[in-house]
Amino acid sequence: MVLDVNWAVKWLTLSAQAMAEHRVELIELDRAIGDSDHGENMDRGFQAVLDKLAEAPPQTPGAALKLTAMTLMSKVGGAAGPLYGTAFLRAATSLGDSAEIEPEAWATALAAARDGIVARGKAESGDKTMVDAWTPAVEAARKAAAAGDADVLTVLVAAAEAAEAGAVATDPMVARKGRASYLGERSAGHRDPGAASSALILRAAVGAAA
Amino acid sequence: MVLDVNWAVKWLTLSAQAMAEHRVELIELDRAIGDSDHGENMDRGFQAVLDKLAEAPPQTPGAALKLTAMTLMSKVGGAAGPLYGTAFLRAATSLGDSAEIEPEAWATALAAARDGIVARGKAESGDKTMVDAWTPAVEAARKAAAAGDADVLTVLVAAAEAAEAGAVATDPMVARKGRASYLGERSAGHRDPGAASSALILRAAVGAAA
Amino acid sequence: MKKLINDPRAVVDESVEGFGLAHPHLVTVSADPTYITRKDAPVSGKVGLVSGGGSGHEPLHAGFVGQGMLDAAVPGAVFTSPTPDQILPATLAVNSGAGVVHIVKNYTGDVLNFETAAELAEAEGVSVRTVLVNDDVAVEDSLYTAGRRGVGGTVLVEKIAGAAAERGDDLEAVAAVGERVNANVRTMGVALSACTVPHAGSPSFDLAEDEIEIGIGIHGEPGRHRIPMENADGITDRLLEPVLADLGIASGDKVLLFVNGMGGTPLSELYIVYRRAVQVLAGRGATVERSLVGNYITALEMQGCSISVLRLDDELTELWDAPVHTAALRWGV
Amino acid sequence: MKKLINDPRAVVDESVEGFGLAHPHLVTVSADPTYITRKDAPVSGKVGLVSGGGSGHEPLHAGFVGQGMLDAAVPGAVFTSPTPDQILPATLAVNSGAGVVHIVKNYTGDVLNFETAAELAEAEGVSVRTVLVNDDVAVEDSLYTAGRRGVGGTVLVEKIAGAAAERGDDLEAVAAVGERVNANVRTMGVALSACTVPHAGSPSFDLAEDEIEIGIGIHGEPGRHRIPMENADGITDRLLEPVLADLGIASGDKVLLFVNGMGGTPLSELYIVYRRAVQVLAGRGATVERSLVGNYITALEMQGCSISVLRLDDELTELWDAPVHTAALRWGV
Ligand SMILES: Nc1ncnc2c1ncn2[C@@H]1O[C@H](COP(=O)(O)OP(=O)(O)O)[C@@H](O)[C@H]1O
Ligand SMILES: Nc1ncnc2c1ncn2[C@@H]1O[C@H](COP(=O)(O)OP(=O)(O)O)[C@@H](O)[C@H]1O
Ligand SMILES: [Mg+2]
Ligand SMILES: [Mg+2]
Ligand SMILES: [Mg+2]
Ligand SMILES: [Mg+2]
Repeated sequence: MVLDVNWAVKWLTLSAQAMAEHRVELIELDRAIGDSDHGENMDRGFQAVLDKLAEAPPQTPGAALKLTAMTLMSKVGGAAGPLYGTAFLRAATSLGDSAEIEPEAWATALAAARDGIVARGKAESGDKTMVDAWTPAVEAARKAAAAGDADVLTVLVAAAEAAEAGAVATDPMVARKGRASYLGERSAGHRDPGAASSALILRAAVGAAA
Repeated sequence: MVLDVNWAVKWLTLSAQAMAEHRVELIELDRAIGDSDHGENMDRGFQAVLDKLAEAPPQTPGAALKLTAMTLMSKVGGAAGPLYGTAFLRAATSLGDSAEIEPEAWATALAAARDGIVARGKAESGDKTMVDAWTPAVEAARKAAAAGDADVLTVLVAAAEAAEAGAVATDPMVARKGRASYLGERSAGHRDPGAASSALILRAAVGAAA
Repeated sequence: MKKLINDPRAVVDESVEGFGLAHPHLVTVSADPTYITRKDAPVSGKVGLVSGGGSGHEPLHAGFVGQGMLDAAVPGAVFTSPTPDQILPATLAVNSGAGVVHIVKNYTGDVLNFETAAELAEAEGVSVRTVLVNDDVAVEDSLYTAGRRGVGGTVLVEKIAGAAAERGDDLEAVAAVGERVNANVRTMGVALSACTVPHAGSPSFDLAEDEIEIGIGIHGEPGRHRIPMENADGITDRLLEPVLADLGIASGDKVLLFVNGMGGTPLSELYIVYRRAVQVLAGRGATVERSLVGNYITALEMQGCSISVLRLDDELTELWDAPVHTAALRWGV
Repeated sequence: MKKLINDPRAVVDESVEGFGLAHPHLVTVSADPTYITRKDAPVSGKVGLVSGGGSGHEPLHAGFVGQGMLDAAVPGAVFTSPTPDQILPATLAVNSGAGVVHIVKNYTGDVLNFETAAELAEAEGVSVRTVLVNDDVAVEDSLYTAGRRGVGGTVLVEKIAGAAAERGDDLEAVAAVGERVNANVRTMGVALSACTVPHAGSPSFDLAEDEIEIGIGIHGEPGRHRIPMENADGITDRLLEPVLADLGIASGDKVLLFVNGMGGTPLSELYIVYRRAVQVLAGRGATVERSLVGNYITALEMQGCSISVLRLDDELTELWDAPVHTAALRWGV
């Protein structure tokens, strides 16, 4: 398995599928501690990504992610739009125009994405945001990639699993960034919607390679 | 038993009690085919009547009814205010300043009240309004009063019973006057609130004499 | 029932008091009996305009007191027409000698109470003319009922007759303009939910999650019939059709289109209805020359709307455009 | 969910289209990307004012486009901030060369999207200043959160900064006035019921028949805490206290009092709240010099209200009084 443009397109396609399938679930998570739009926004954004991919098929993984970044920025809105937009843009920049992504490069791209989110949103770990899914994912990916014989699927799986665990770990947190922070203590006991959608996207990356 | 001013004051006091007790019921009847205010309006109006009676105790039954008429006109509002106001005013005029009301005079006063309602509201029998309580009451009172040895309680009871039957008889009617008429056929199957309050008032007249 | 009120029986008094406090340069509030007059009433030489009715329809009528519209508003209890002992002093207070026009929505209670007040005013030497508003096409067979109700058209009658009075028309002329507006306006409403009268405490009717009431008035009464929920375009078509038919709107007609919220419907939805209504009118060859969109004659927090169409001519248009300065409607000043 | 809509995903587009049809002399509506500009934009020599945010708060912001207030409004999806590809063209469209002020409610999404748009506009040679509105005292510990939200005060910032721009203030001056309004206004809100986002289909939170949410924002999010239902005076006191404390309102202060409906509360109830708020302010020796009562920044059909107090000085009062001609706020013209 190599992470080439076909993989990238499949990843984005599966991400779009995941957003459509989990649309209501993400809306419900956001309903509890936000404003009920996260699932709707992500679904709208990723459907637009599919349209763009069909219109102008990209030639490299980096180009696919850049196109995704621009589309999410212009179609998602809210907090998630610019944050995911920046994440995909930084990842795209990190990948450059290479045709295939090596395990190390993938871990580096994830880190760039996470750094982009932090740069824009200023959230720290434990603030109950998507950062709490991305940071463990970055760490897990780095660790997996650093293992001598790492194959790329192992790295993808490690990131996805860590993101999922990170999302679950937001449940008891009291939000300090984003809309949930207005709730203070009442935000505890609910999963952060952005962390949940992040985990879905990183899981889709595994599906595309399987 | 004579129908003097004490009776009249007691009648009005019991009427006020009946309006307070049946306030919610009358609101509910009006909620079904009107605008949910009949019980509230009648209760407010008759409480004001009690205040007025206490302020300036009347000397004759006619004076008591006139004071009631003026108070209802200025406190009830809606359709019921002017209609009841006119009814009490016409009854008062019919009674003049006599100190006691004979059976015939009572029947005549009821007829005057009913005619006043019809003059103002232009409703006919069967239009599903308070007229459907008053007209049978007038007829029953006349008939009872015409019987040679009629005592006044019999006349009061006859009127009250006929009004009650008349109110019940509005249930299947399709309204052609008042707010319920806007509902057309949908007004059938509900009792007219004004007929119901009329029956309560005429029943209170019995209670005051008992 | 959850409402921002203190005592259900104090709702009108406290609300009117707050209204007076919020608009001290515009109105004077008289308490006991309750009525609201234009600050500068009586305006010398001008015909006075008085309207009123049950409360719960805010901003109607108090919100329309001021230059170019009403001289006085007389609020009754919630959904209960006011009494002559309120209407009479309001009438006297705004009479400058040029007489007073009563604008009365056609409900038995309003008609009877205003009738008595007019009689009493006449007895005190004030000439009163009454304009009866009955624009609601939802009432069928109106010959055999209390007649058509006064609903959305009331706002338009008050604005346009108000402008006629402000420009100096005499008593008969002001009444005639009011009647002309009434003759040229029709309205039909829909409820998506009921409303709760404060003293009643429970909703005015029960409606399933997938039902709506077509042909409602402004008192939380049920409408003519209940139908399954439809989309905004479908509902708009359903409301507009009888309005246009009854008015006989034809190609080339110029109209004012008034989409009124019943109180609990977001403004954004009213504009969706407005959009469709413009399309339908355009399809008939009629031109929408003026518009009004918002909550102007409401039924407490009811969800739903009404659509009014007023056939315009040059004079009505000019009077509509004339300056108005009230709490709820203001332009040109 | 019952709403006067066609397709939940078409709500904003159709509503904005209807808005444009209803106010053709006032605004131009651009579709795809969606934004609304003042008919005569760009106004030569004038600083442009752009605001925007998620939809569902109508009349905010489109209802405030026009002379003396906003030059452009940029509506996002319901409760979702708009994107840079809407904000940028709106910014360019109203730039006459004097620069553009972005009025941004302090929500992460709004801040980020306007930030990007401002950067892109600067890259195209347009000077942009941003006024961040964060008047919501319900957000405690705001240093450790996304900060205070922009709520009711937004309307006042838009009006007053709009008047400053209209009288010819330069870019820095207009931004400074906007910031001064923001520094002097505080708001707190209550919800009696939740609202239903069209695409979500169920209420934004569940509230028992005897509970209310104190300290809500304008996005149907739950508030800081839930308390048993109280009467209007009690709720007013509860909202006003932190507002006055945070502003440090003292005897002799002159204020503008703004009682805003969240969309589903009858106007009559807002006046009951207003009445109490005036009493409380009077008790502190403050004078209410100006008032605004109505549904101006809403959360769809939510029941409830917010109370804003703005400390006035002569200049702010003068700018508040300056003519304004928009769909939702109009005077002096
Ligand atoms: N400052 C921030 N840093 C990182 N992520 C954030 C930040 N603020 C919000 N988010 C993420 O965005 C998600 C909400 O996205 P969405 O609901 O689409 O936007 P909005 O909050 O504007 O409605 C949150 O669940 C959280 O994960
Ligand atoms: N034209 C009429 N003639 C006789 N009675 C009428 C007429 N119109 C209404 N009513 C009576 O008035 C009652 C309603 O009174 P109420 O609810 O107090 O006034 P409103 O209808 O103005 O809310 C009806 O139930 C009916 O009995
Ligand atoms: Mg959200
Ligand atoms: Mg009634
Ligand atoms: Mg009534
Ligand atoms: Mg949002």
